[in-house]
Amino acid sequence: MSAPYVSPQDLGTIWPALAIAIASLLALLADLFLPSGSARRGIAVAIGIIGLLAGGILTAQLYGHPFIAFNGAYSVGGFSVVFSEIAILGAILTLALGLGIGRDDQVAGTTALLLWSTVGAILMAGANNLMMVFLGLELLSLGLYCLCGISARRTSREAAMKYLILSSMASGFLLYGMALLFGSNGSVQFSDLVVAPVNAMLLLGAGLFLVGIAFKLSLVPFHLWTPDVYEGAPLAVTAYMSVVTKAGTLAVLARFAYAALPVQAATEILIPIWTLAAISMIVGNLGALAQTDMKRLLAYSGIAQVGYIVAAFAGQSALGLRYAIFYLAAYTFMNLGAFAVIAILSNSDGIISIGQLAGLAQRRPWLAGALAFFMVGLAGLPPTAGFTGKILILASTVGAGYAWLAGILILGTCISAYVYFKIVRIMFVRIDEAHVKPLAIVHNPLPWISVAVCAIAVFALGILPITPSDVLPLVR
Amino acid sequence: MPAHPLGLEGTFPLLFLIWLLPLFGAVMIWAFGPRFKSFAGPLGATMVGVAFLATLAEWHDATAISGGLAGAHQTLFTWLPGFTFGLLFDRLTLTWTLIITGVGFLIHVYSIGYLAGDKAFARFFAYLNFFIFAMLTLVLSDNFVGLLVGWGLVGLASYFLIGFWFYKPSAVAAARKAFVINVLGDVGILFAIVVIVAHVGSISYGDTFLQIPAYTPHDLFIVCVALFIGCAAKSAQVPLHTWLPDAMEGPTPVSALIHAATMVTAGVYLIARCAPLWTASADARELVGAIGALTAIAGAVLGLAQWDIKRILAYSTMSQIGYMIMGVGVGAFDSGVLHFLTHAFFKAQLFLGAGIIIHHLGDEQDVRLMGGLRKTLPFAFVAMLTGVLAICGVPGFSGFFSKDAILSATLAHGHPWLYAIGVLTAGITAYYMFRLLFVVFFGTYRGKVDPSDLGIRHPELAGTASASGHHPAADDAHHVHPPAWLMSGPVAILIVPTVLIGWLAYGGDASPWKTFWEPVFPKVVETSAGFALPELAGTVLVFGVVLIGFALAYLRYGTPAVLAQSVPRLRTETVRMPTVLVNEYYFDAAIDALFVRPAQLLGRFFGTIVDPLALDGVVHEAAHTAAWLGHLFRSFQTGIVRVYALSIALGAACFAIYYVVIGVGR
Amino acid sequence: MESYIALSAVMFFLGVVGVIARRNPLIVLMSIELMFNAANLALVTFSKLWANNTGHIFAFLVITVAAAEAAIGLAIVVVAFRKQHYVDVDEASTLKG
Amino acid sequence: MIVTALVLGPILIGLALYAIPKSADALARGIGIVVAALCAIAVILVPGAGDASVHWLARPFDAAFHFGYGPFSYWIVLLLALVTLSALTALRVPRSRDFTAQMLILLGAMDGVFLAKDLLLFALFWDLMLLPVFLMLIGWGTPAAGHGTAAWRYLIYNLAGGLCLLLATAGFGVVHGTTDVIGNPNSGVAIGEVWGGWIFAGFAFAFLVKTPVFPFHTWMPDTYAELPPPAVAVVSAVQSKAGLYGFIAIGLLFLGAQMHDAQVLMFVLGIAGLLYGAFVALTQTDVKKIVAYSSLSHLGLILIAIFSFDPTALKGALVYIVAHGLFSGALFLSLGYLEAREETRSLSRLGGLGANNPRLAGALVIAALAALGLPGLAGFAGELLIITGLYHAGFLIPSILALVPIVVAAAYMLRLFQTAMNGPQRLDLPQRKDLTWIEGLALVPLVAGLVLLGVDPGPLFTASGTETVSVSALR
Repeated sequence: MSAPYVSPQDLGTIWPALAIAIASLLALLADLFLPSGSARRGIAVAIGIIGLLAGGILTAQLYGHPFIAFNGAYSVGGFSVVFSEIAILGAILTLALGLGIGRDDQVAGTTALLLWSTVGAILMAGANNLMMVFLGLELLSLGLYCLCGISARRTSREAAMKYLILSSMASGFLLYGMALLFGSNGSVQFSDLVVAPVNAMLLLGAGLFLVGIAFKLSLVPFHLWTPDVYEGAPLAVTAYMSVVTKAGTLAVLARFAYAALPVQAATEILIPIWTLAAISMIVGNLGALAQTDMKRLLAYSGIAQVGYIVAAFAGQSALGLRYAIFYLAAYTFMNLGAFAVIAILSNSDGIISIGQLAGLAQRRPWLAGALAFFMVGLAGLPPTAGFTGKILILASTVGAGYAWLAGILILGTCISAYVYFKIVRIMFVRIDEAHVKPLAIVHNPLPWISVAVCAIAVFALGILPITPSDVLPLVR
Repeated sequence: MPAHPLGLEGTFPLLFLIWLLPLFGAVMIWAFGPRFKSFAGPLGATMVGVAFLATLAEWHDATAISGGLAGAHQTLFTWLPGFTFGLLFDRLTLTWTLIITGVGFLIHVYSIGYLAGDKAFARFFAYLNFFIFAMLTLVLSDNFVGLLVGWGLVGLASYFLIGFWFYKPSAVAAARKAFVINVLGDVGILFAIVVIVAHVGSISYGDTFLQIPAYTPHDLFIVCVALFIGCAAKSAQVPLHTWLPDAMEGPTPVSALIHAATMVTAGVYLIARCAPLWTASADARELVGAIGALTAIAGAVLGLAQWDIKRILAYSTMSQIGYMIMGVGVGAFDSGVLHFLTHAFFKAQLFLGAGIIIHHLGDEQDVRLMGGLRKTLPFAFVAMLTGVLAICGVPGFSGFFSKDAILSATLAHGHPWLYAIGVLTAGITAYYMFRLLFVVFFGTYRGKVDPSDLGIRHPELAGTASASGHHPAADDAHHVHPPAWLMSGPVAILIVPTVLIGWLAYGGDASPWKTFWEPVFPKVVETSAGFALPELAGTVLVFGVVLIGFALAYLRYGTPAVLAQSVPRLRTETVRMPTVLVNEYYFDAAIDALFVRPAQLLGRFFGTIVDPLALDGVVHEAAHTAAWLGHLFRSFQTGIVRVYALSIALGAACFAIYYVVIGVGR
Repeated sequence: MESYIALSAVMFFLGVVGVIARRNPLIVLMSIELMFNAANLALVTFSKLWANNTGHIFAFLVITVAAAEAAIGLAIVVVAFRKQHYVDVDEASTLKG
Repeated sequence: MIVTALVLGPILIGLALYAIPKSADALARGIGIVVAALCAIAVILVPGAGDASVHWLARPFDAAFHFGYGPFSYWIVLLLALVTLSALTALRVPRSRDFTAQMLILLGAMDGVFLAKDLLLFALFWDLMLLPVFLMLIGWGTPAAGHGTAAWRYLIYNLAGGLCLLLATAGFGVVHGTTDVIGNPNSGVAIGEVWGGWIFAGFAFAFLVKTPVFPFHTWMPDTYAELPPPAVAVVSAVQSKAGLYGFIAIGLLFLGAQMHDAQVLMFVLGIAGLLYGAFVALTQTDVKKIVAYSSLSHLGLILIAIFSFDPTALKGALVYIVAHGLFSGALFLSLGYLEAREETRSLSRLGGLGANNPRLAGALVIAALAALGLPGLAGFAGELLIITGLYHAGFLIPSILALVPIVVAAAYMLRLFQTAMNGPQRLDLPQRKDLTWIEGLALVPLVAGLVLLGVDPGPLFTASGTETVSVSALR
């Protein structure tokens, strides 16, 4: 039993989270004293981005200094750092591509919520016991409930409500699973769980816990909420959910799979997750075939992409984890890049159907090229990070002895090609100018910058796949 | 052991001259001909003429023999070990080269007159020179692959020249037919090469013939048959002969040079060249001799039934080549080659004579519409007459010696049946050649008679001028008047060898001809004892049969009474003509039904049913299934929260069950 | 002891059924609360079983979070159904496919 | 260095072309021609260019950006440069800037495929090849075909192949530890039985689809028909060789055992395609589809040549690979001239063009003759060596069956040529002027290559590692 008090070192570990939280408060405060108008939007977004950057820098300093704080509740080091960085990156890009969320007078609040959710994701990445996981998860979700409903559309409210009900229900499963896990060995620490005796209660608890995780990752069959919520929520929120939620939850899943399961039972406990991943690859891509709304289509494709990432965990190989992180980063850039293009092309709600993209290459060759590039990346073709990430995942999966998973991954990718190239095709097929639908083009530099950043990153990661070396989740 | 045809190694610049001059001419004419039309003809003729002189100059090297090596040999380059290429110039090559360049030269000169004013005058000479080059490649090569290259190129040249007037659909069809059948022959030779390389590891004649013991008799037979497929296609042997009559669509000089004198005798050259193989394989001799005889008589009989003057000559060519093949087939190589030599002259002369007539009549080729031309075209009459006498084998004329040599040889090699067929064929030949002569030159001119009175129902089938319809070339030809000697000169020159060349073979085994070939061709030792007929007896017998044929022809076409009422007689004959002969034994129909149509049906079946439905169909179905599944999953998205909740609960239930089960399992 | 676990299990099950079966969003939210409280009950029970107070602490945490969640939930429901006279979660089914 | 430039140069320049104004078509086309010419010159002048290698991956297996001339690839790369040069010179395509850019990217990608010494790099460029062709199909395909079907067929078929290749590569890397192996016989350790079968299956599927080999060919006729002539010339001439090259450079070296196991199957497929393609070509009416199906037939011959493991046949395969590249390129370009003049591809609407377009007829007939294996041209040399090798290796029946298509080819090629060029003139066709000298000049490299290699293919065997392959084939 370690010291009951909180040491300064402990505090040092949560500075990143604190920084971001403070930034959110500042955003709110600043908003009070500002006259209405676009200035409020600018200031709020600026504060948010600065705070996130600060958080990112602080997090980066923790890299390579593994430390477990708060009596084993919260750990920092390579693993959590990487996931936190991805979450922060996602948040920054989200703010940039959407220029904040909602009306000018809403932006400060939404920014604050966004930052708090990010804090939740960071806590999840570092969480080392069940309580912290629950705390982080709820912190992440609560913000998102509100953000989903921020827009004035009815669909937005509906999305918020669906998300609220279903997500809370999933949290209920998660929580009950946690309770059972606690009951099975009397501790909420992952480290104690590793050595716990395997009994029915533990297994059942793990199962319900995984149900909650699978819901957040929107793995089939817990995916049904995803398309509706993505379509209903404002564009930026959708983008955020598609990346940050997944990042945080994947961190928890990774920690759970690698560092929290009794060794003798780990494999059979995790088999259902690999199975769900396989099913998700197929169902997600098949579902995307039938979609016409961009956000909905990306929602389905996200279901499949998460399937790929989870597949990399198969066999809990160290390499697999690194490649999962790599692919997660690649996916972040490709997905947010695509969302950024949509954000430029559409209003803040980002309701845009594939048909509206027809002939885009004729009027906006660079935008069309960028979107096509991201689509190619999502389809896993060179020269993109998607290609490299896929070969790495395939290698680790095959190496871990899960060749069948690799095979299904290939099959899913084949199907997905149709989805993504449908968009490429509709943009590049020649149509006479008469039929070209006019699209509102956002001229603020920030979204354009984020598109460029994403494109460059996707290409660079594709050529030089740098995978963080020190990522193994700490057990004790 | 005769000298095998891998000549004395050395460098022979003249060979390159002989070989490449015509190619150079062809390229020059092709490049610049269209601009300066007039120089195309002379240039082409000059090239070939120079090549002829060069050939004479090389005579010595060709006939040189020392240490079992005959002729001159020069290595060029190597693809792979065993695939070495070179030029070989021995007595056999010499003979052919002389004919190719000599007769070729005369026909070039003749063509200048014949084609004068044609739109594509230059193109014609480019083709003609290219043909000479290809034919020389064929005979000069020292290996089978080089031979095959020449073999294919002459086929190409013949394709171009048959289809020279490519606006005539009939010419186009004939050209395609000729080419495809010849490709079939090429494939035969290709296969022979494959087998040879597998056994000998080399493509050169020398290695091949030296290692004949390396073959089992069976393989040797395979090789000979494969080679003979090539010969049959090129030399119009049954059943691959059908292209030759159609090939008469080409300009007459072409028929004279390619489809009478040189190219169609390439088969004879190949067998003579491969004498060691045939010497070693008795089965091959049986087969080839028999097919040669069959071709001889089949062609002769079809010659009876033709009305197109060029088709008559074409079938006589086929029949005469049958003689040659029979000769070389049974192993009398020198006799076969002799008949090639004599035939080259008299048949070229016959064609050129016919050419004069056709040219004069404005491309009329139907003998029924001729007649009485003896007065208007006396020179042509003389030319044709000598040619006919020669081909019929009237003693003293060249054909007599060569045909006699072949016939006695067949008997000597123990093939009485072939002998009988040969003699019979000689009679038929006499009959239809004199028929031609009488119908064309005697009686009165029938050009003004309405074709239907002559029973010509389908002019387009009878190869009459009306068939080729409006004929620009002919029109031009009538406007310009080339000097007469351009056409008559070559014919006049040809008369000399037509009459005399045969005397080379006078004097039995002591004749210059025999002594010339004695060291080259291996002696065939027959298992079955041959018969030896006293020379005089054989001569008398053959000549007797020829006389009978002549007499019949005279009675039917020659008597003044007949000539007086030629029109009705020709009409009845036309109408009464047996359909089997009119349709030329239905060979075309058979080939069409057996090969062409099935191939097209197969193609259509694959292309319209298998490809789109069976193969592509699978993929289509997969795609459709995927789309259908997509919509299926879509339909699960009812949008109702409680349904989603239900699915979550059910999924959780499955999870719980799984874990409880494995939990209990522990 | 077992009886408490059994009770919490029953509560949890009722909560799930409630979410699935009831159409009134308020009752749905209450069912979710029921699930949370089932978990709380289990936590407290196990805490007693293992004689440490981790479970209690966890339970307090859950209660706090649940409160926040309930607040947000009610707000959203109000916003979502302000327009209608009566409230029914099945109404909210425009997003589908 | 030069090899790297061959790969990256065209791609970068191609991308850079998008920076110049849309209207500068002539400039773009000029740049494209110059780049292709430079590639050809570089290949010819520096035949012995050394490898260039940069480390890429250490985990999960070693991989490197490693370019260099491997077995056979030197000649294929030269062929590629020449065909691209001819194609860009020969025909002008609407929106030249974009088209030239795509062509250059395609050029670089294919250079990458044939120059990659690393399996992973090979797979990368293999998949990269898809993009420009797909874009050309949807950008320049005839709208009548809905821009779609051809493009989709091409994409789905080839992507399926490409992904199988990817999976197999991953497996190979995991099992073998490194993918930096191509053209390096010392590293030619045979892959074990357990994995070998699956890995080979993955490779083989990709190669068979790309070549294509019966029955995976149904994407080809449409693709060839829809692509603009310059593109289809390059695709049919070179891209179709990628699969065969893969069998030679990868299969023979590392999966010898599996190759031998697959011999019977491959012979069946090859011979099936050999006959199937020939007979279908006999009855097609779309001139480009005739050539497409004839390619199916020719490529089947090369496939069985490779799988006969006979040195002579392999040499023949090399000759025929180059020859087919040359004559199919020339054929499609000639047909491109035809299409550009008469605005139709249907034989039933063509005829009698030879009278007014003798030079066009000449170009077409030379290409057709090479395609039907006229003795004296390169195609014949290849066929001769292949069939010799087959018979020598003891495959009597295949060597006889391989003779059939030669005759059929004569029939359908003459049908193509004569129907279009011979016969009475069709007055319903637009009477356009004959080939310009530049159009004729564009074909010179191809025709010259056909004649030279037909007279003496020896040079092909002296250079560029065919010996390695023959040796490993015998192993």
